[in-house]
Amino acid sequence: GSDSKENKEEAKGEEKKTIRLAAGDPMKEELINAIKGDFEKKGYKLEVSVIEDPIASNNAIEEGSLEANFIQHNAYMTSYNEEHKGDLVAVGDAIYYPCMGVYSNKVKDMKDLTEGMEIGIPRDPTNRSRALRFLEAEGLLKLKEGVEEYSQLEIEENKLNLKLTEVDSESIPTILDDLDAGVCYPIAMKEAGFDPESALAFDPPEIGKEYGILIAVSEKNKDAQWAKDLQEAMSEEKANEIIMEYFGESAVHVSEY
Amino acid sequence: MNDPALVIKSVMMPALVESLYMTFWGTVFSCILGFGLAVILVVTAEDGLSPHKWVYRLLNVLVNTLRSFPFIILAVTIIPITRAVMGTSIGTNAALFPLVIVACPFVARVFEGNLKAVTPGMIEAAKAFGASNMQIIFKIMLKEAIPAMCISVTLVVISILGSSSMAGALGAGGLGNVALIYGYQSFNDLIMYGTVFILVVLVQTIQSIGNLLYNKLK
Amino acid sequence: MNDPALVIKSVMMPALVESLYMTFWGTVFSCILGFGLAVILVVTAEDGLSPHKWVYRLLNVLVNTLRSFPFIILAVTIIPITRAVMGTSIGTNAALFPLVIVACPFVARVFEGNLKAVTPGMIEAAKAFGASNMQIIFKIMLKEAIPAMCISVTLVVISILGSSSMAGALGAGGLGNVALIYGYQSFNDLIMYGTVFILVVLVQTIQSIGNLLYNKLK
Amino acid sequence: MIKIKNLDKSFGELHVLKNVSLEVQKGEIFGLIGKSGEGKSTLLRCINLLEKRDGGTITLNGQAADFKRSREVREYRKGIGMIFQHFSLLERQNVYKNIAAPMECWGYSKQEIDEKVRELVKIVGIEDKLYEKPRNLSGGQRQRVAIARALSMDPQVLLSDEATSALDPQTTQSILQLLRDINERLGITILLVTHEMEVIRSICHRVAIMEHGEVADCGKVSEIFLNQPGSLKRLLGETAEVLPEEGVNIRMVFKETEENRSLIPDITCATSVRFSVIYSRLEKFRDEVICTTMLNVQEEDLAKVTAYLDTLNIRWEVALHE
Amino acid sequence: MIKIKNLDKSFGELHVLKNVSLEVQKGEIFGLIGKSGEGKSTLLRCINLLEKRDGGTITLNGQAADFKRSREVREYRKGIGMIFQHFSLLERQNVYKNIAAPMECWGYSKQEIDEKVRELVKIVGIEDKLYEKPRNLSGGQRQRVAIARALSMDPQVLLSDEATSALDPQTTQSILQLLRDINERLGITILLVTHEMEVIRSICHRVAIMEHGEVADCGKVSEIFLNQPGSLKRLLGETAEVLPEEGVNIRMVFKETEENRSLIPDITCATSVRFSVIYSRLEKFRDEVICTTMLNVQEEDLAKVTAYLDTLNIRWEVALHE
Ligand SMILES: Nc1ncnc2c1ncn2[C@@H]1O[C@H](COP(=O)(O)OP(=O)(O)OP(=O)(O)O)[C@@H](O)[C@H]1O
Ligand SMILES: Nc1ncnc2c1ncn2[C@@H]1O[C@H](COP(=O)(O)OP(=O)(O)OP(=O)(O)O)[C@@H](O)[C@H]1O
Ligand SMILES: [Mg+2]
Ligand SMILES: [Mg+2]
Repeated sequence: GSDSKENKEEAKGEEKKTIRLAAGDPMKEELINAIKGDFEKKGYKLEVSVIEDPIASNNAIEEGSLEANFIQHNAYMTSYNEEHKGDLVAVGDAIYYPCMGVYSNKVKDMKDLTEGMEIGIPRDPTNRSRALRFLEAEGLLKLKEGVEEYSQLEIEENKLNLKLTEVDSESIPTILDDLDAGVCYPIAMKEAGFDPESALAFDPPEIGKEYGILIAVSEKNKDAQWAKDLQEAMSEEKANEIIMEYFGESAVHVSEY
Repeated sequence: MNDPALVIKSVMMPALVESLYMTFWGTVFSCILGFGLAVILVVTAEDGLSPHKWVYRLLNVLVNTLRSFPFIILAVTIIPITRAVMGTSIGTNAALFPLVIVACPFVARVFEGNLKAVTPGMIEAAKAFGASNMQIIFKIMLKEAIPAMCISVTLVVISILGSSSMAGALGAGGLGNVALIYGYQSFNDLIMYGTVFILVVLVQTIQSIGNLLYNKLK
Repeated sequence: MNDPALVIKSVMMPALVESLYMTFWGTVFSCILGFGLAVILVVTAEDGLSPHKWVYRLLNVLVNTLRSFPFIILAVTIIPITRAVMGTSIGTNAALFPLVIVACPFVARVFEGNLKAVTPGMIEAAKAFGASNMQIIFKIMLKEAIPAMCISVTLVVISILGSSSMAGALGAGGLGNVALIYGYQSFNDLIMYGTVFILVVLVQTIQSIGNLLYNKLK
Repeated sequence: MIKIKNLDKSFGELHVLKNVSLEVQKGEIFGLIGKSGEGKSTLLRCINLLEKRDGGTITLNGQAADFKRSREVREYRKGIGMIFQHFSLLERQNVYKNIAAPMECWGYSKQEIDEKVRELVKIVGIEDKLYEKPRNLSGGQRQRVAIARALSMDPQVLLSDEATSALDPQTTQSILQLLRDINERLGITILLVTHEMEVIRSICHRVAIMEHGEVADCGKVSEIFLNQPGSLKRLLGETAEVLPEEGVNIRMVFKETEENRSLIPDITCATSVRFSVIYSRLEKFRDEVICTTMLNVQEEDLAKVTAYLDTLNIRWEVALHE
Repeated sequence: MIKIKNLDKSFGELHVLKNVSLEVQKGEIFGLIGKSGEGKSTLLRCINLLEKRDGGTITLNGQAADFKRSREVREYRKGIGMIFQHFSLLERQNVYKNIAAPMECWGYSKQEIDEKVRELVKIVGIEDKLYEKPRNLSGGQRQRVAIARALSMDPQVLLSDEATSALDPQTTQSILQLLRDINERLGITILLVTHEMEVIRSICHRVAIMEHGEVADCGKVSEIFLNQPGSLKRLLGETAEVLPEEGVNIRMVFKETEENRSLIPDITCATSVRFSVIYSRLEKFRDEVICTTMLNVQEEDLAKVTAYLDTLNIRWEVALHE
């Protein structure tokens, strides 16, 4: 982003100078911090906080305690808007598209998964749904059609009678020894000291594209200059580098869909 | 997800069972262990039956340390032990272990308070007729403290029921987990408040039983 | 994230301050409210100073209901109230509100237990010299129960410190949150155990102060 | 002053007070005696409304003790000091605070309280224990704290439940002297429960004997002790008298007068009978002196002695060996 | 049996027991009297090791009470029954359980316990309160539970701290009779603290008077009461005697014998003096009878009377009006 004179004036004038942005977790926080300097050079002051709970985070935007957050993907934001009568919108495209992987300390290949094995999947609804769809794509399950968010209740067929255990997605690496396999984000594996690339499989881009993490703002700020500047800053080279460093090449779906 | 009957049958009912299971056994084990700890704390305290500075300090630190851990961190930290004891680190039984470990210092503290509240005169009387420390604890202090301990156990049961909702992180269902995941995070108010309602009824029942016992025993 | 000095300066220190802030004010407010509730419970109970069946039942149910909610659900449920009271729904101050709401029924219960343990003879003596119910509560029961309440407050402080780690989900920092998010979820053992260590020291200190006060006052 | 009419009180099945009626005059020291468990404490507790009565009326100064508002109950109790049988001290508070508690409740000034407390501890003799907690006091010291507390509000009426039971004779006397003093100086009415006859004798005007939850006898102390009703005998039981087996024992109880002051020598002079004096005592009952004498005479001398007694109008009876 | 030597005990600054030495014989009933707060309870508590002494030795049956192991302490205490001044009952347990508690601790069989409890409640007269909790008992009933509990283990030694202070005269007598019985039948040694002289007189063999944390006087009860040492006088204080202002009051204290049985008529016969008997009592001190007599004679008759008393070898003194 080129900093035009106009931008600066807007930032000083009718637009807020201080932008309060909540990240969903420390990794996202770090990402934001990486571009903070660049963004602030455009005449803003960026206040970053970490709010783990997406609903609380979204509520805060609605009530005006935050200007934006960096925590969710589009599907989630849509259901939030529906359920909480929200008016959140994405400023632009998703910033990055992390993919999920199936990891195991016991088997070396997806084909080695056998009857009755226990697979850990995230318990939070979004990630659980994604994991189920992932397993369907791998041909292990068959899910009901036309559901937005899947839970185990919508499994029509479980070919191997896999036992799907819902746990905190962050704890999967830790308890992987007690599972036959686990579905989780490579970032978790990486931070837990495993090789994120060692997945038996990554979920396909057609699923992944729905789960890009975006910057959400209130509808009225959709076209605000600061929002555009923020989106731009986040999409820059520097951010991308960090993302790649964090996830590893194969653990992120390409950034353009 | 939006079919209430199905949700009740295949989500809430098992969760209720799991909650009851974890709460029951959690209470039983943590009360036993916590009572043991409380007894040792009371006995070895400076003004106790058999003062023992170092044992007291050590236990005190242990109890405080265990109480300092956020539940999930404790649960993760002790996974190797959980695994050794329970065979696995996930599921209801595995969650029971950290639940108990977290609850028992709390139990120890409240029981300690209850036992300390026993009038010294009675303990003296028991000493005077030659009761051993064990007898003083079990036949005198325990019996005298029982009504207060009833209230404490009620407190503990409800606390464990509360923490069991965090055990969901390790694959142990329970109502709290359902309320969080199927209700709150899935934007399903029916499930959320439905589950909370069940929890309210449960807590209410536990409290009523506790009060009833207290009034019987006091 | 792996530079310990940086972590300490920019993550742990602010979190420590926030923890102390939340714990302090959380304790103050929940003790005041909880004490009020406890007093009403004790006074209106069947064998209380001025029995009042319906008030008692109502409060009892209220307390139980509040205790039934998992923290985060309660926090979200009462967001409108939080917003009205604190002006915002996120951050340390906003988290304080549900923290207090969750803690005060707990406080009420333990204080209730403490107050109930006051020997009836003393209350009678006070009645006999014409003390009003308020005086009996504040000059007699409270004074007699204070050592036990010291232990209870210690329990409460540590509980609030504990729950404040859950408040992190609402953007209120605090040590528990740091341990969880920067430690546990980021698989950073240094931060995790470092923070837990600070928590242990904190809890230890709180407990020691509590014990000291107890021994002074008893 | 205090008028109790048809008071009834049961604890479940146990009918403790049955139709008890009593009247205590203003400025009177009234004793209440009876066997253990006959309901004396319960009666006192009913009077200051700590125990709900099942029936009957209690009137203080002509005003019935039936109150609707708690303020009235408090005012009523303010005028009544109570010394509990079990002392009921505030265990966490020191002697000073214990004694000051009623005054603090009634909003006395700091200085008034301080003066009063210091005066009272001196009177009951525990001035060196002012800042001790009750648990560090001896039984008698605890009791004296309770006494001081009950007196702190200068009550019109003092209900005292065995206020001197844990005290040695000398301290008992000084406490009794104190009660007597305030009774005389301030006209305070005292209703006291005791099992020490000494206490009744030395300070009470009237006494009531409770038996099976009823007032068996009631009257002037000297008269009750003179007449020795069955209830009193049953209460006192076999006394430590040494009644000789041989001969006849004659008991005489009479008010001392000029004439009978030298009764015993007079008997000897008049009858020339050789007898032994089992006991003889002059007892002071506040205002009069009663002489109780037991003589042991030979069977054959009995008539002579009693005939002489009759001439003097002295009541006598033959005491049986038990 | 119990031998206390140079016992010392302080609470902080307060030197409560100063070099106390006492010896209680086997089978003896030993009384301990003294003003409130003089350390009587503390002495008892030192004896059964509830209070740590600062110095001195305690020997029971020739064995020093210095134990290393708690088992020994327990065995030692097993042989010592204690009735506490404040009863110290187990408040949550009923009378039955309270009395049974020591036996349960020592592993008696259910049947033994049941028999013993039922026997004891009958003896102390609270059989109708067997299943009541202490808080529903009257003061005297509570005390009797404490007595029954202390006796439940058939101790060799009974330490009794004001065991009858809350009891009416008749119940007191029956409890004292009980203590006397078990003392005679089972040879139990009793050390009892009391402030009721009646109790001392009626059952104690010997008595010690404590003053300022020291044993001021100690001896046979009859002798102490005969000699009336200063400590005793101070303890009893001014008695309720009515000493006439006119004339001279002569006090005589003597052991009753064949010769002096009819002393008073004999004086009259021998001296023809008209005097009045202020009091005269024959008191039974367990084994002997002591006669205390106070006569009021005219100044001019004094010499005659005392001369006669001297011939009989009866000790007399002139009592001063206070
Ligand atoms: N709260 C209660 N519940 C049941 N019974 C009670 C209660 N209080 C007292 N009693 C019973 O009532 C009777 C009278 O008790 P009270 O205390 O009035 O006796 P008392 O005359 O004062 O005896 P004492 O001289 O032993 O103190 C006793 O038999 C006692 O057991
Ligand atoms: N735990 C204690 N701490 C401090 N002082 C104490 C303690 N116990 C007793 N005392 C003091 O020691 C003295 C002796 O107390 P003790 O109870 O032995 O008296 P006592 O002779 O039994 O008197 P009483 O006849 O009134 O029961 C008292 O002055 C009392 O205040
Ligand atoms: Mg009584
Ligand atoms: Mg004593």
